[in-house]
Amino acid sequence: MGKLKFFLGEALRSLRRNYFMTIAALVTVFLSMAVLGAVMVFVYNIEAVLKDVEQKVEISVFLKDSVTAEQIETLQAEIVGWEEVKESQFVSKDEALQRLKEDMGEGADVVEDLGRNPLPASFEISLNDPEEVGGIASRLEGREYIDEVSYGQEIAERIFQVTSVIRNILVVFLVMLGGVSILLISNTIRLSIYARRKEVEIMKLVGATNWFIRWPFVIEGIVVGTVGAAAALAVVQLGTDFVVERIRENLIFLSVPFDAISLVQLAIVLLGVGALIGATGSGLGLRRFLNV
Amino acid sequence: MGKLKFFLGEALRSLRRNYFMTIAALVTVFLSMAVLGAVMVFVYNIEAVLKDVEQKVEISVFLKDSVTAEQIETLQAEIVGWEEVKESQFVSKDEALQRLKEDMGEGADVVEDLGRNPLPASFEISLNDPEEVGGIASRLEGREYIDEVSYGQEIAERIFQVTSVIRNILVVFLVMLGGVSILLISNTIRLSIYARRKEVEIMKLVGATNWFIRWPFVIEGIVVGTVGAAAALAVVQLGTDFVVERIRENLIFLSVPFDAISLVQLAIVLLGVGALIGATGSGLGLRRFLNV
Amino acid sequence: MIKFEDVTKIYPPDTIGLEGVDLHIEKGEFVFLVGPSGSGKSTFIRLLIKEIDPDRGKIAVGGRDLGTLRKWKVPYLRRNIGCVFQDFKLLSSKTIFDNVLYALQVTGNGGSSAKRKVSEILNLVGLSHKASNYPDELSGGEQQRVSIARAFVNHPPLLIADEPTGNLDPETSNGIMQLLYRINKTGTTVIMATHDREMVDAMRRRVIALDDGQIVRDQRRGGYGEA
Amino acid sequence: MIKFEDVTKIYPPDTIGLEGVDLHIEKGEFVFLVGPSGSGKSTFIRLLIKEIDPDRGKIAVGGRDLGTLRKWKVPYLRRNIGCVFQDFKLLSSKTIFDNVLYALQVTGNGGSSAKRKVSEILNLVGLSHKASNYPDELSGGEQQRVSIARAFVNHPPLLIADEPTGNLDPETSNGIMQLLYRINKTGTTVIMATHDREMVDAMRRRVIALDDGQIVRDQRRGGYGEA
Ligand SMILES: Nc1ncnc2c1ncn2[C@@H]1O[C@H](COP(=O)(O)OP(=O)(O)OP(=O)(O)O)[C@@H](O)[C@H]1O
Ligand SMILES: Nc1ncnc2c1ncn2[C@@H]1O[C@H](COP(=O)(O)OP(=O)(O)OP(=O)(O)O)[C@@H](O)[C@H]1O
Ligand SMILES: [Mg+2]
Ligand SMILES: [Mg+2]
Repeated sequence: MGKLKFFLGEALRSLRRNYFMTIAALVTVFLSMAVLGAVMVFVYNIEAVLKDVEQKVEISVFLKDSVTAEQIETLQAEIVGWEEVKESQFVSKDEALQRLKEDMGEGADVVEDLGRNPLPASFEISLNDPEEVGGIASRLEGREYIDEVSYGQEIAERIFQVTSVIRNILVVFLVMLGGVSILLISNTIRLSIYARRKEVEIMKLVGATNWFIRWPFVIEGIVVGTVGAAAALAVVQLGTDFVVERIRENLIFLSVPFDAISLVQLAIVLLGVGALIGATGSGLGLRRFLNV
Repeated sequence: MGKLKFFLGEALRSLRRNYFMTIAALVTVFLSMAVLGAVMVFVYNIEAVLKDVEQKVEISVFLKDSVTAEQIETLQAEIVGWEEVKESQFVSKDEALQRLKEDMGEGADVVEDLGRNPLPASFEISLNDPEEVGGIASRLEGREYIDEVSYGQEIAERIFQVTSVIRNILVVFLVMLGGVSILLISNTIRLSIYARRKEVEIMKLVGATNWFIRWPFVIEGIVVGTVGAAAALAVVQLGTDFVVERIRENLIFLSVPFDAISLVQLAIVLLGVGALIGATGSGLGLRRFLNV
Repeated sequence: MIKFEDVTKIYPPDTIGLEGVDLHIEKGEFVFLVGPSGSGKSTFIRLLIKEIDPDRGKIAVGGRDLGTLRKWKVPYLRRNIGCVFQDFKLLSSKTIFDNVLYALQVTGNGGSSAKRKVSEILNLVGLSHKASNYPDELSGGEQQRVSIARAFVNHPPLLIADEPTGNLDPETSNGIMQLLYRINKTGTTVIMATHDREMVDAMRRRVIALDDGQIVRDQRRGGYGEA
Repeated sequence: MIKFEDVTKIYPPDTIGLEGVDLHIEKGEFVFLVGPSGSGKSTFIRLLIKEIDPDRGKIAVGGRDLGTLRKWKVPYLRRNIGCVFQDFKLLSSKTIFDNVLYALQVTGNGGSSAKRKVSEILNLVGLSHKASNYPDELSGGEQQRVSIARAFVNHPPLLIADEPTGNLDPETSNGIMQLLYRINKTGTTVIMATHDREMVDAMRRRVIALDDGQIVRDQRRGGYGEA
């Protein structure tokens, strides 16, 4: 424990004495982490939006006019019983007509002129995992009192295509950005160690073991990594709040769940990555100067 | 000119001799610029998509059934004459009915049952700057053979709200990222100068003027900035091509103009910024060590 | 204590550091290493602390063959050798006190007894009043004395000094020599590279003269310039 | 040539560098600066090249008052002063040749005549064969001679040397002294801080002795240790 205290003291003393390099390293950690954090928040929210869009893919089950109230009830019960199904809503013939009128707006009087109601009753089924839409649809198809099962196959496939491409691009971008952050930070740390390589050499020459030299550097790295990441976290959090506030004000009709990523998750990732890169960057960056 | 050659030689010699720091600086420039470039491409393409979406805002001018073919022609000529107008298309009563049937899909037989055609003929006007839609609409309103002018005011406003918020967020993000890149790069350069502060001190002590010391550093900065940015440019270009290729394959129906930002534009920005930060970062970073 | 067998060190591409050096130094000896500038004195010392390795030949220190010494054992070798470096090699980010203390801390000994030792040795070299200064706030001679203090503080069985009085006035030099003399009397082996003719002539100890990397004289009770 | 009027330099917080120094050195003089370690010799030299500024008093070099000298003119002052630094101050990223050449290049003179001058001076200090080596590949004495060569190459009217023979063997030291002597004969003012008693006693030149930042002796034809 005396050793830990010594290493800690060494690390803090060095951070203070080499404040120029400390600040440079902090700035790099802070900036990289802030960008990474901001993009993480962005990606998570987009992901939530994509999920939301996918939820719009529903199955419409059109019923024959001959169906009885009892049959409707049995079918509803069966559908709701399937675990893939999130919700199933019955739309009567009247409701269908009402909706059509609303949808048409300008052309509504066309419908007014009709004597009878040509629209069928239907179930509208939303799923927990929208991608299973095809399977569920085929399970329903061909039953006797069902006229037609439709889930806008083409539209649905397009949506899934689009969301999966966006998702892939974003994930790749996020991973790359993570890699970039790590490289930038360890790069700066290596540079700050490089500037002190003579000191490391001297330490070796007066009989210090590699780990005796390394520990203070590792602690320094952890301190810089964590402090920089914490600052980044604070800025990202404030920035997100500010942006979300403004989006909510301006785009009240949007239903984006802006708490897609929690402060805790973000904190764990940023602080963890910061401390880890700091520690390993310092530890590994030293290696080539320890060969004396 | 002998001087320029000397400064250039000094810069290159120093880059070679201090290769560790050269590589560190190159890596930073490359990574920052690659991220900045990638985001620029992304933002420009999103901007193109937004423009595309905004173009969807059109004015519909519904005509009274009493209008004559001659009046239609005069009005068409007048509208097309306005410089704000990009295109104006006439939709006859029959065409309108046809479209309605297509739009309704399932409910099309409702329309079949009609004896007469209740839909009006109309002009559909698209504008060069969709935001002027309100002005143009009011210019047309109230003319004798015009029944109603509509541009889906609510929808249009929402679209403009959404696009403007997205635009603001992206622009702010891009500007911030530019700032971050500049800070990261000049940070690394400062660190690499810091590691050489003793050398700078010695140069001053043997009679070198500030600019005599500074020029090689500035040239070094320009070289590192330009080379790093060029590498980033190449990677961004290759990456964009790859991604665009995949998007085109997977999402053939999307009409995104993926050449929203040209290689030349991107090159000018990245190389220019790279060289500039390199030069100024080196020039300014030296300042505090020249006071000997 | 120290054994060199046909040791040759060539700095790439072809600069001779040492060439075919055979040597035996017994425990408790006091040896002057002399020779013109660039004759290989510092190279000899750097080989002893395994800062560099020879291209040929065998070096043994305290019975350990440096050629087969495992890497992780090198620090333990160095703790048993106090070394005054020609260019001082002080840690610029530590105070004078901490620089000297560091030589004790590396051995896992940094407590209050260690601090007392540091204070004593700083007092001995006349730098108590500079204890909390940093190396770049010291004069050349003061830095040199810090390097000396750091090499002594550990009471190592072998003490090597590379021109330890080059930046010191004759009086202070004499003080340092007295110190080395007393340390040697307690059984410590002392090797000292020097250009100080007066001092070598006055002490009449073993003198090893190098020239161009080769031993040109090895005299039991020699002077600086004798043949 | 050089005038000090009541010059005091205190290093923060309260270390005396120089204290109340009054001094006059004529053009063409040869002056030894002696004194124990930490007595202020290097401080005196650093004040002369305006590396540091005094807290009190006035310094004039070659008729120019350093206190009122504009910042941008300082390099031009320094080009007229050749300085051998106690810690050599070589550029580690340049070869020996380029280190010496740099002193000419700063004056805008880097052509083939400059290169010839560099070769000559390197020959003079016996380092022609090290021209393309880097400073960290040289022995201590060799580095010191590079610093000497750099100070001489420009034939400055004022030459300052801070313990230029501290790392040199007596023979090489003598060579350097001969060189300084000849340079002085051509009219160059030479100031040399040193601990080399033999040399000072042999030369019998003006000796200024410092102690604790104050001038304790200023003798026309003095020796190292006389009262
Ligand atoms: N790292 C190196 N690379 C190449 N040559 C070197 C290196 N170190 C020393 N030399 C050369 O080896 C020779 C011996 O150097 P060394 O430092 O041992 O001399 P020395 O006897 O200590 O001299 P001095 O009295 O000047 O300190 C010199 O010619 C020197 O230039
Ligand atoms: N940068 C500094 N900060 C604080 N004190 C300093 C600084 N430089 C020198 N000193 C102190 O000023 C005093 C005079 O130092 P100076 O370097 O002039 O001595 P010197 O005569 O050159 O000694 P030496 O012969 O050892 O080189 C010393 O006590 C030294 O510790
Ligand atoms: Mg040596
Ligand atoms: Mg001095």
